[in-house]
Amino acid sequence: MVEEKIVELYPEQEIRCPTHLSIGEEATAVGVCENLRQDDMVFGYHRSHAHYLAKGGNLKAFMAELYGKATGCSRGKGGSMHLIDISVNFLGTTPILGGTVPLAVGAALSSQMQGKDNIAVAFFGDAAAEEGIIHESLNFASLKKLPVLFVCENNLYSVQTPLSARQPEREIYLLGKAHAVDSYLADGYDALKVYEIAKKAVEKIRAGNGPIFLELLTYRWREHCGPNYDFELGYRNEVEFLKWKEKDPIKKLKEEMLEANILSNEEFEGMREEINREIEDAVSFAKDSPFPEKDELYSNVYSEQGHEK
Amino acid sequence: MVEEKIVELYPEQEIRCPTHLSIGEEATAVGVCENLRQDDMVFGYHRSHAHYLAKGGNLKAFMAELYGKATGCSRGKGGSMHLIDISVNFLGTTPILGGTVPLAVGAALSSQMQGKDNIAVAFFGDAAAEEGIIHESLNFASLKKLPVLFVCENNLYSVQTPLSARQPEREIYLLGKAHAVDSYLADGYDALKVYEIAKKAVEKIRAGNGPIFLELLTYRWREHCGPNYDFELGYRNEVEFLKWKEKDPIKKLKEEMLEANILSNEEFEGMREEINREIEDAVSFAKDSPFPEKDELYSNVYSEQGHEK
Amino acid sequence: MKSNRIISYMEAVREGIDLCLEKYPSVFIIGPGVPDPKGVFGTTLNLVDKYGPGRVLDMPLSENGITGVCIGAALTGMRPIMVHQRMDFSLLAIDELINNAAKWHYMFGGWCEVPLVIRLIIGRGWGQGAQHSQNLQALYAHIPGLKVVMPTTPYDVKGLLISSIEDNNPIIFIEHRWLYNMCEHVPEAMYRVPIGKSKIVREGEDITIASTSYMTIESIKASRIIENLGISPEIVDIRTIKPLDTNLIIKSVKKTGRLLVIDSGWKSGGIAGEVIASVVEEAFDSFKSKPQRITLPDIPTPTSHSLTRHYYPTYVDIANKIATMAGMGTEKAELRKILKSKKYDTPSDIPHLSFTGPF
Amino acid sequence: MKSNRIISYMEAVREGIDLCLEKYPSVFIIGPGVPDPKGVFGTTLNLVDKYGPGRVLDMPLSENGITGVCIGAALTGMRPIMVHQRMDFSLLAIDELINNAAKWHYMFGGWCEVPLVIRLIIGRGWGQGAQHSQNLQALYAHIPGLKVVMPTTPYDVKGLLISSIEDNNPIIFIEHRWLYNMCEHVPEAMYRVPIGKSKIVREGEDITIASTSYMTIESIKASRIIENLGISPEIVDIRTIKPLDTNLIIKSVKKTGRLLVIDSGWKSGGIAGEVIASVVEEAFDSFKSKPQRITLPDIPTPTSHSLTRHYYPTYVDIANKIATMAGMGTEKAELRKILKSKKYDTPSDIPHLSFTGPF
Ligand SMILES: Cc1ncc(C[n+]2csc(CCOP(=O)(O)OP(=O)(O)O)c2C)c(N)n1
Ligand SMILES: Cc1ncc(C[n+]2csc(CCOP(=O)(O)OP(=O)(O)O)c2C)c(N)n1
Ligand SMILES: [Mg+2]
Ligand SMILES: [Mg+2]
Repeated sequence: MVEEKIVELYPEQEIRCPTHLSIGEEATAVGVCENLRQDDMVFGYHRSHAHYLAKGGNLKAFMAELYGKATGCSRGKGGSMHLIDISVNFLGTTPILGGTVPLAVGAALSSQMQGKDNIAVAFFGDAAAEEGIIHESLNFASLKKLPVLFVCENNLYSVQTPLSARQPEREIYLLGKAHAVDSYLADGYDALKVYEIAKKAVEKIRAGNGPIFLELLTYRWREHCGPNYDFELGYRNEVEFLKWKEKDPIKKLKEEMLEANILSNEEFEGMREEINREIEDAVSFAKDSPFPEKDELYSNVYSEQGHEK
Repeated sequence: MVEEKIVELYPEQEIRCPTHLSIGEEATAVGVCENLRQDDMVFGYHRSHAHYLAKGGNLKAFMAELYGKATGCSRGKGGSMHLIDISVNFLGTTPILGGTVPLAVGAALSSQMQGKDNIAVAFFGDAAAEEGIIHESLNFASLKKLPVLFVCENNLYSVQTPLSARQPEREIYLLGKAHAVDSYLADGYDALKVYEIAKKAVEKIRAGNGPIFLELLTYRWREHCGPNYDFELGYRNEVEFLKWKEKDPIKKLKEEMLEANILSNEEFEGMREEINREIEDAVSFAKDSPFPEKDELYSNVYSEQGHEK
Repeated sequence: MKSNRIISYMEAVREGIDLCLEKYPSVFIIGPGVPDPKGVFGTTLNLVDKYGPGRVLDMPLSENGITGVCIGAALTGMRPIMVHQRMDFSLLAIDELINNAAKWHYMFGGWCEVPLVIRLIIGRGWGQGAQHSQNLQALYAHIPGLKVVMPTTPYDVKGLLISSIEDNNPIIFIEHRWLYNMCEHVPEAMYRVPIGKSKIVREGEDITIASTSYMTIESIKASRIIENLGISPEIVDIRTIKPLDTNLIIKSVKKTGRLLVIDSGWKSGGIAGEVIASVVEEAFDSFKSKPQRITLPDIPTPTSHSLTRHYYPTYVDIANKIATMAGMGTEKAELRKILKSKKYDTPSDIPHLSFTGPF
Repeated sequence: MKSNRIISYMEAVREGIDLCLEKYPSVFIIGPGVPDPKGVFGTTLNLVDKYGPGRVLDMPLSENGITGVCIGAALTGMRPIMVHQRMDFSLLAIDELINNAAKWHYMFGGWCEVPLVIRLIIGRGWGQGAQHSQNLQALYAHIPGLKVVMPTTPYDVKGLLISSIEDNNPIIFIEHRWLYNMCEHVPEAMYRVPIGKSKIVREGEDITIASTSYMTIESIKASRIIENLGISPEIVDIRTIKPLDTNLIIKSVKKTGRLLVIDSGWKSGGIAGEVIASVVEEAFDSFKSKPQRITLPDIPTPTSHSLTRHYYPTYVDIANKIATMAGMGTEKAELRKILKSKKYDTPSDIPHLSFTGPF
């Protein structure tokens, strides 16, 4: 819903940064992050709005960041591709493929060295799995039995290039296995299934059994970057999309909850309204916030702090 | 024998470059290269004297290169770690771990694009297998079904660091499998066995079935770099060495050949003498050759050639 | 039959590739999205239909590995062109570029050659941020064995691209995204612009401006303003930054006595400083005033357009600097007036109002 | 209780690490061979016995990945030191260093910090060749967000290393292998040498020499010869090349009127050019003669010692250049005589005859 709002607002040309929407891919973010504690540490990639929000990232600061405002979560220096909320240990997203994966491994190393039981999670896409750094990360995490969960969100495409033009025929999760990492393939389109498999994974990792690799199958509805559909490009067809849309993870979850009487239609509508209000508030906050001043350009190149001696 | 000579000569301080000896690891080089045609293309790494010679590289030019002479295979600009003999399609060795592996894949791509049936071979060590670039190379070779043979010479160590400090417990050849590459583990200490498995691999690849990955177990006798033994360092012990030494691949091959009456003791001694003569010739050639002139420093930074238009 | 066909920078790049694919069976092009329906901002559009997927290749996201593959292919008879949609991504491949491509010819005593073109596109605008807009030309220009070209005009980009593809050395070929929509007359035939030669794009008397890539456009804009005040700048488009050709710049400085170097990258350790050092070493006595440079400040790119406005220097900054260097006194007030009205005439995150991306 | 203990550069590095491991539980050191019996040319020797394999770590050969691991650890409370036995290997990790480490603090608006020290050892000698002897400092010094230090003396290396470990920014810490056996008095206690400050190592009147790392040693040797001829050079050891501190150099040039910059790296786009540009921009009017530089030629390193002899400039070249710049006429003949006898007094591929490696 947050992102549907972005779709609506983007043409106003006030969100002036590359924006990769997760619409269609919500279940992986929610299913995994629902299992995490606040002190668990998450790193994302270019398509990480959903991860930020699912980990409990501040919505207002998020929206303000998209608008390039001083009140944004990265103070306007990051934009949609550089989200952070350290209060909930959402530790950052970047658009260099694979670039944050070893950082999550490093966070897990910190946890191990500091004798804590928090874990780290790295989200990344199917194309990122082609970067050598993923293997280097898996090898090290496996060697040191680090508390880190690798989550590969396989949406079948890298921009407009299908998986078949980039990888041989075999499942991606086998890459994890090759590094002696427990690895699983799951339907990433079903929030409950993701929740279940992630729950087991998180428990196992937290208990000190080393890393786990999850490949979650999912699908992106909109264009690679931006608010529109892109079927006219011809690299994928609308039939494919409609098949996935039918299985809409949110609709499915809603229906399941209604059926199981966990949620009534009224409650659902109430929730929807409340969320809508929150979104409207966040948009107003973002729009009303000031832009960073010129001075801000020069700050934060270096940290002035040092370790107390 | 060539390298034993280097052991003898190195203390003279006339071979003034880092020199990584293959003594103990000869069977992999010979077993693989015996299956190759002259137009098959080989890339090596820092420990590639054996590969160069096994592929038919010129011995005199090799020795002269170690001595930094103008008559060296790289005209004195390369040294022990940069060997080349394009007349036999031995296309180069370098000491950046993993660095030449994608080059072999690229050579295989050329072969495929040019509609030829020659194949490419990449030799590399167990530590190189930890570099992400190996995976990137495997993925691409597998995707395009390229005629390339990956040969990982697993000698259990990277400098003084054992495998167990660098990789989780699992076989290295499984990395190939994860990329849907036919992958095998074999005793790299038995020249005949290597020959057999490499023969099958080369045939399969040449027939257009895509890449193959071989992990060959072997053992380095001398120190990582230089002519000495290094048991006093304590990272490995002499008992381990002696166990491997007992299985000496050359001795073994000799005995097998004697037993099978393929070779008589006299023939063997004759060969040894002839080889010794060749080595002495090569050393004399190297020692007598001139050093490159100062002008040579400035040539070859750029190629002056261009494609004919 | 002289044609006056006008095409864009983007189309000129595409045409250069097209002609080489047609002429040389050994040429192929590879990069993420090369055969896709957007065709790398249009520069590879539909080439796959003409030459097939065997010569117009997509690739896995494995920058270092595929660079190595291209080097291996180049060593064995092919002439690959590789393209990165952002220069930033080439950092993942810098090991193969610097350790292997740049050195192979030298370290094997000249036995082999690496005819390889790496197209790098500099991103700018619309909040690309710190990792999608870097101007890293100085890194490559430091490396012996590489040649680095930065064509500014449609005519040059086609001619230099063809020269690069025909060259037997690894070439870092840098295109600035904000040049893509620029149009001018470009001949349809195959022609070459020599690598290693800078070009005078405006003759003048009072000050030498040496600039790279898109900053040459800003320099030309600045000179149009500044000439109203009776100052006549000479503009040298550097074009090849490795090996750096300082001949024209030195000749020009001997005439004008003043040098302003403008580069699209960071200040410290950047191209502009190298140009200044090289010229000062040679022509120290020709200077009437100290040489100056305009570059990005030593700061990662911020994302908010309210900050990029102050981050990227424009023709306004250039005009101001020229006025100061030419020692203008009272006229400066007048310049201020002209400039003031222009400073924020377009947003800082798009090249002009009609430009709608993609970035 | 003033101690006059003399130790080597190598031992000073080791002591700096040791003291920091002892004082800060958050510090750890990682690199190929760190806990092995050779201990990275002695600089990490036996530390594993004292602090255990949990804080003194070997690693897989995965430079980019482990750099990312260190960044992640640094973001979450640790202070990693990572070491590469050759600077060349850091090219495999430059993506994480430039795209992430250098920018993280800025691009997230200051929320996080990356206290990370990357030790890079420059190889030289004994036929290291093109891929094992690169002086790549200019690449790192171009990047905003990184700090780059190049300590020359045992005293400085210890003090700068401690400052670097205590700094909350990513530091590229560059050690030249030929400095390792140099000895001087180094206090046993923990002390700091500030990052970002150059140092005058020899006062003089006639010419300013600004040099980096090992080239400062060659400069000192040259000045000992040249002072016999009545020329008095002032030598500034630059020490920090990013952010570059030009204050002392400018002050010195205002006194001497002459500047010779000497760096261990390549010429084009190197540190020496940047220093010249920065000083000329500020102190143009102080120059009596044109500033000059001595660097490596723009050529990959050859392997044969018969070629490295001509590749690496030495104190002989420096002395010659000083004599020329100081405008010596007839005395030059005398200098030639002194120098001639020295030119090839040691092989070009070892720092001195007693040095037996490892390289
Ligand atoms: C190192 C690198 N190379 C190329 C790109 C260009 N790029 C941006 S997003 C993208 C697609 C990535 O696909 P995937 O990892 O599957 O994530 P998705 O966009 O499908 O969620 C590419 C290729 C990049 N950002 N970083
Ligand atoms: C990228 C890179 N990192 C580190 C090194 C340093 N180094 C040189 S040889 C070597 C050991 C390599 O071990 P392996 O690949 O198993 O080959 P071996 O020496 O055992 O034959 C190392 C780490 C290097 N040459 N290149
Ligand atoms: Mg995808
Ligand atoms: Mg090994």
